Amino acid sequence: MSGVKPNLSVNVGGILMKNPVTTASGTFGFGPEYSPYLDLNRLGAIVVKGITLLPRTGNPTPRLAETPAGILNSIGLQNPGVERFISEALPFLADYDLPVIVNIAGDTVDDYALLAEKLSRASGVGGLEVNISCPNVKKGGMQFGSDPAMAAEVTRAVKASTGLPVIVKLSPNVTSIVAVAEKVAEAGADALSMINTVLGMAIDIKKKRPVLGNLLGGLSGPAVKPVAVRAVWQVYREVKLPIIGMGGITTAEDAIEFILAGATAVAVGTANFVNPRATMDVLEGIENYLCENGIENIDELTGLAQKS
Amino acid sequence: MSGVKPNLSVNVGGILMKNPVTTASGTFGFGPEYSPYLDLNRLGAIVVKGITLLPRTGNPTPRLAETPAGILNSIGLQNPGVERFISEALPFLADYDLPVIVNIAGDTVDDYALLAEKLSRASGVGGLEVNISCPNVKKGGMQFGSDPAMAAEVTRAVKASTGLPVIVKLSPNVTSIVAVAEKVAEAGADALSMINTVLGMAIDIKKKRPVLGNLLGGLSGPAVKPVAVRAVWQVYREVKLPIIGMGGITTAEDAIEFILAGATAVAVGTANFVNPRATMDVLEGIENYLCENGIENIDELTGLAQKS
Amino acid sequence: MSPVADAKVIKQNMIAPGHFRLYLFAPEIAEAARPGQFVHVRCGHTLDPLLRRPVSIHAVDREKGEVILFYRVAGRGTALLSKNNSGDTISLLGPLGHGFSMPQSHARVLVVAGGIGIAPLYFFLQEIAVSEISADVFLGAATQKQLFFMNEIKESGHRVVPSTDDGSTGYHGTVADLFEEYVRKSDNQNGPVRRGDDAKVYGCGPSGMLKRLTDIIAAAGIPGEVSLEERMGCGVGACLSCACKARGGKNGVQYRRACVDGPVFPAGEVVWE
Amino acid sequence: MSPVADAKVIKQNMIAPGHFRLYLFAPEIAEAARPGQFVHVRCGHTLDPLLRRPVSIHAVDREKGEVILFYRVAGRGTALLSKNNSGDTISLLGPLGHGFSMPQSHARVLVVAGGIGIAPLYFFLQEIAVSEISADVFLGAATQKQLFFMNEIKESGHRVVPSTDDGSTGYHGTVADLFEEYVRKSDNQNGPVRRGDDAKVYGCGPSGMLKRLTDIIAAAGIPGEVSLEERMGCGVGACLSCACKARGGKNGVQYRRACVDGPVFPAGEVVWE
Ligand SMILES: Cc1cc2nc3c(=O)[nH]c(=O)nc-3n(C[C@H](O)[C@H](O)[C@H](O)COP(=O)(O)OP(=O)(O)OC[C@H]3O[C@@H](n4cnc5c(N)ncnc54)[C@H](O)[C@@H]3O)c2cc1C
Ligand SMILES: Cc1cc2nc3c(=O)[nH]c(=O)nc-3n(C[C@H](O)[C@H](O)[C@H](O)COP(=O)(O)OP(=O)(O)OC[C@H]3O[C@@H](n4cnc5c(N)ncnc54)[C@H](O)[C@@H]3O)c2cc1C
Ligand SMILES: Cc1cc2nc3c(=O)[nH]c(=O)nc-3n(C[C@H](O)[C@H](O)[C@H](O)COP(=O)(O)O)c2cc1C
Ligand SMILES: Cc1cc2nc3c(=O)[nH]c(=O)nc-3n(C[C@H](O)[C@H](O)[C@H](O)COP(=O)(O)O)c2cc1C
Ligand code: FES
Ligand code: FES
Repeated sequence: MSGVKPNLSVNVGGILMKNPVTTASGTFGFGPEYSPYLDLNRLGAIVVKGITLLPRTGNPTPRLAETPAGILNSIGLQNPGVERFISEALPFLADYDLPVIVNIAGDTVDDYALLAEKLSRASGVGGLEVNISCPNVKKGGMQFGSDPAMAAEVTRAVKASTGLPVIVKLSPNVTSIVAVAEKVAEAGADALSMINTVLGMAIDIKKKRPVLGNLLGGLSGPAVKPVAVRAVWQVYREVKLPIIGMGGITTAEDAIEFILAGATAVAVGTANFVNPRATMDVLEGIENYLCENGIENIDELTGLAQKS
Repeated sequence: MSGVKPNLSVNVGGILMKNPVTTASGTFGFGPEYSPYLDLNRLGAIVVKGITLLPRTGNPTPRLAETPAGILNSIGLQNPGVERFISEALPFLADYDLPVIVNIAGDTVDDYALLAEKLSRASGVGGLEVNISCPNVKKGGMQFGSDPAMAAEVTRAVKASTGLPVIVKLSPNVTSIVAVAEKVAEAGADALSMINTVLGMAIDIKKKRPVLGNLLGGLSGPAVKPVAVRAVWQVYREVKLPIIGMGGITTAEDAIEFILAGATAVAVGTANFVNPRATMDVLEGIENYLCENGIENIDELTGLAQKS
Repeated sequence: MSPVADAKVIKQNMIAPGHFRLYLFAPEIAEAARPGQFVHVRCGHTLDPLLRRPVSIHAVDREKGEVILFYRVAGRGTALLSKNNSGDTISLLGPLGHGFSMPQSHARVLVVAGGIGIAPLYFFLQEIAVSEISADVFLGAATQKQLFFMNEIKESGHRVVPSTDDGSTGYHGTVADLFEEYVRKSDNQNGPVRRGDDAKVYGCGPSGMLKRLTDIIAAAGIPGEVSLEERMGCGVGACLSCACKARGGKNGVQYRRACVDGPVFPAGEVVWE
Repeated sequence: MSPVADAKVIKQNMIAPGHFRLYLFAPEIAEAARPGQFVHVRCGHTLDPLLRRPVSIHAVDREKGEVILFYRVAGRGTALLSKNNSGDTISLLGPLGHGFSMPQSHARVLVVAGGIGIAPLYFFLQEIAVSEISADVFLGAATQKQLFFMNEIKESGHRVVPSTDDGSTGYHGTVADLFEEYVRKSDNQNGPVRRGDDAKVYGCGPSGMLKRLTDIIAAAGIPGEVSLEERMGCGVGACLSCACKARGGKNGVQYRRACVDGPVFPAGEVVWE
């Protein structure tokens, strides 16, 4: 068995990935930033920074605080807007052979629809990840994600505006992530990704004020891994859509936890900051694990811990 | 100024504490466990392990998993039941001069009322902490805590059955902790405590099954601190009840973050396991901070970061 | 007041790959320690890993105020622990737990240790040697190189019967198999261990081995004590995470806390899963 | 491919309380490094603290493949870093960022360093000395003992004018005050720095000092470059956490990334808060 190379390819709602490892939106820029550190072609897919209709300058600084085994961020969707994204950032990725998944965020349902439409017309987009769960923007963002009906409405609007596979990204800041997932699935999502950051805060006791310029921020990194694994586990049981699992993945062992819980693919986020080659380490570790366990097909691993 | 000893005493909904430092339920046993390591009389109050009407054996093992800067537990309210608690555990604490706060948990609203009644008749109980937020029991527990109306009902029932100060302990596993806090306040709670553990999970990739015998568990420790500080900050803005803040406090600096966010008192939980004298270190550090900052009265610190 | 000791590392020796003997200066713990007790060790200085790790007291030098640990690198905590050098400071809680009972002077003492299980039993053997009790020690390991302290144990007056899983030294098989054969032979040939003898077994090792050992001595009617390894949080009885099933209580089975009610339990009381 | 180097510690010297010079073997980084660039350093080996810390390249020895850092213990990360000894391994990312521009050979070079700000400027001074450019170095510190490397800098052909906050050596006051006086005098007395001179200022230090420096040179009409300290996440331009305000863009002010667009910016471009 150990001689046979396992089959790592996965299908995430119509997005064909040569392996299950991708990047978490907002932690990997648009590709060029990490291309000196790894061959992007080895990724299963790339998920780029969240894009809005118009350019955004983002939130006031400081935008980052370190917390125990995690970070809080309040970047606030700083991005060049969809037009400049298409003209300036997408061409770089055209040279690579991997699905480009564009994370989109809007203030209104129409924004999402318009973004989906524009990106569907651009060449080189392999799928959309609908960010209804960003805790760092005033309008839209998490509001959509914390109300199952609103989440469904955004999903329907995006689906109606694009032929691309649509992944909906869920927030952990809800009483029942399963309830949101179910509605989003009914509304036609092709896949789910989870989790976005956990709403948090830090206070500077010297200055006696919040550390972040935006007061609240989103918690990510190893600290949130147990919350994320739980979310994947709960949703996998109830909703029959492929899941991209993320939240604190720094090693292959972490990624395998998510897959055993029910994830079809995994995304590496905050860990890129610590180790620019984290995606590659995760990929190689998953491959070794499959070999050692005599598993020929990565799909066999998805949700296996649910069956014990 | 530095010569003057600051006034550390606080009033938490009628519970008079000589200082703001107490223990988080379930992490400090019933008192004797840590009494070799510190003088319990130096605590502002002691909050004991959750008590139910009947004895409980708790959840299957393993009940504990370490996670990055945190732990997952699924103890499941193992306790001797209220009768034996009163006859066997309370007398030990009678020798000490500090408010004993009893954490109570029930399967039904009536359970809570009955527990409150029984404990009000016992001597040596200084207050009740109503646990509507335990993620580790099937019935009751978090269910009460995630529905504002149910939470209010439990609160009313307890208030009707006791003359003791009633603290309601809130769960972070909700879309809006403020919504729950508001209803609980309307229902007559004297104080709030937050946060209980964050619902989480870990998977053993060797055994390919969840680590905990009970599958899901509650995340606590430094990892959750940003979530807890955020909860205190949000609730302090909207609800005019004193708050006992907890979640990841290991040092005085951590405790001060909670107080600046809006906590009147703080509880040390998981950190006791790491450092049995953590409560004392927190207490001494708070006192030093007040001296260094020329603050005479700890109350002046509560919510100060909201005013900047 | 029980101490939370900031113990200075005197020295740390790697005695085989991944196996370390750590010498700590902690006079109060050395003074109070009894065989089978443990210390709860802070392996690093940051919030990750967060919890302490329980490690048996392997030996003490009360004159020098030394506590000696013997451990195997099993994961992140013990890996960090192994990086400590002389002069570094390690926080210890202890001595904790309920240890081995001391045998009567006329008793027939049988010690069964599997792998790293020799760690606390070494201390036990040292202490009974002071009372001039000598034991038969059944020492099992994966391979010859991991049969630790054979000579030291012999020198303190005990007999050692080794076994290795790979047969590189002594009996070829597990230490439970070895011990079973020994007990069976004793029975058949009217040998040294018999029902009614004042014999007592002291065991420590992997839980599979301890379960077998418990069955063997139950069948032979010999009393014994075993030291369990449970995942621990607080180490002082507060968190209820180290619950292990034991006979007793209303339903015949109850949870007991390995950290304070154990880690050493009468073999007959343990309910194996 | 840019390296993520696992650099061996050659040695680490405490050169004053809380101040360390760390010598690392990282030949590729040493080869590529330019003054003002930094390395992103993993201070520990666990998940806490999680993020890397940016530290300027303080000097290189390209022949030996050495990268030298000079840092002050400011918190948990740098405290852990200071525990590393020769033989230990530290993960480095770099060289990162946009450094100082090299002055023209005929330029009048004025270097203004406050406190630990000398770290990258030392490298700059080394490199320009190779091109036989000598600078006037205004070196400020809290007290005499923290006026680091004065002699080394002089030996490489530069002039050093020291200032201390407590007046224990040199000018009594901040280095910004010292520099302001110097510039004013130059103006008044037709001295060495004048508008139209090919003078250029290179500054690094606390942000309050850099803001003053920017004002002073703006008023005097001298161009300059300053190195900013922003909290950093990735260090490679991906996370947008190191945003700092700079002139430009549609609204006249835009966020730029300290890690890739900086840390060194033309002084006139920085928008101070
Ligand atoms: C009372 C007692 C005494 C002990 N004495 C010794 C001793 O003298 N020498 C020695 O080498 N070891 C001893 N152990 C075991 C030791 O505590 C574990 O090896 C150690 O906690 C592992 O920590 P780690 O961070 O290195 O590994 P981790 O990364 O935490 O875990 C490595 C593996 O060990 C398992 N594990 C973790 N903690 C425990 C635990 N408390 N009990 C059982 N399994 C665990 C994990 O599930 C995992 O499979 C003792 C344990 C107990 C309960
Ligand atoms: C490009 C660059 C180059 C630098 N070069 C050097 C150098 O050569 N020598 C040196 O001693 N220091 C240098 N620094 C500063 C150094 O990065 C910080 O001192 C270090 O990150 C503090 O980490 P810590 O864990 O020790 O402290 P922490 O506990 O993280 O923080 C201690 C204090 O420093 C503040 N802080 C944390 N990170 C930063 C940051 N990135 N920028 C500014 N303030 C911060 C915190 O808010 C806190 O007040 C540089 C910073 C940058 C951005
Ligand atoms: C700096 C930063 C920026 C982020 N930006 C976005 C974003 O633009 N859109 C989005 O959907 N998620 C964003 N996220 C969330 C991540 O994609 C991911 O869901 C989260 O960080 C959890 O994964 P991790 O713990 O591996 O980082 C961001 C996270 C970080 C840390
Ligand atoms: C082992 C353990 C047992 C707990 N038992 C209870 C309990 O019985 N009742 C309760 O309200 N909270 C219980 N909690 C939650 C704590 O009281 C506290 O709310 C939580 O752990 C967050 O604080 P910390 O991060 O400081 O531990 C328990 C927590 C732990 C770790
Ligand atoms: S480890 Fe906490 S009760 Fe035993
Ligand atoms: S530190 Fe991430 S963009 Fe600069």
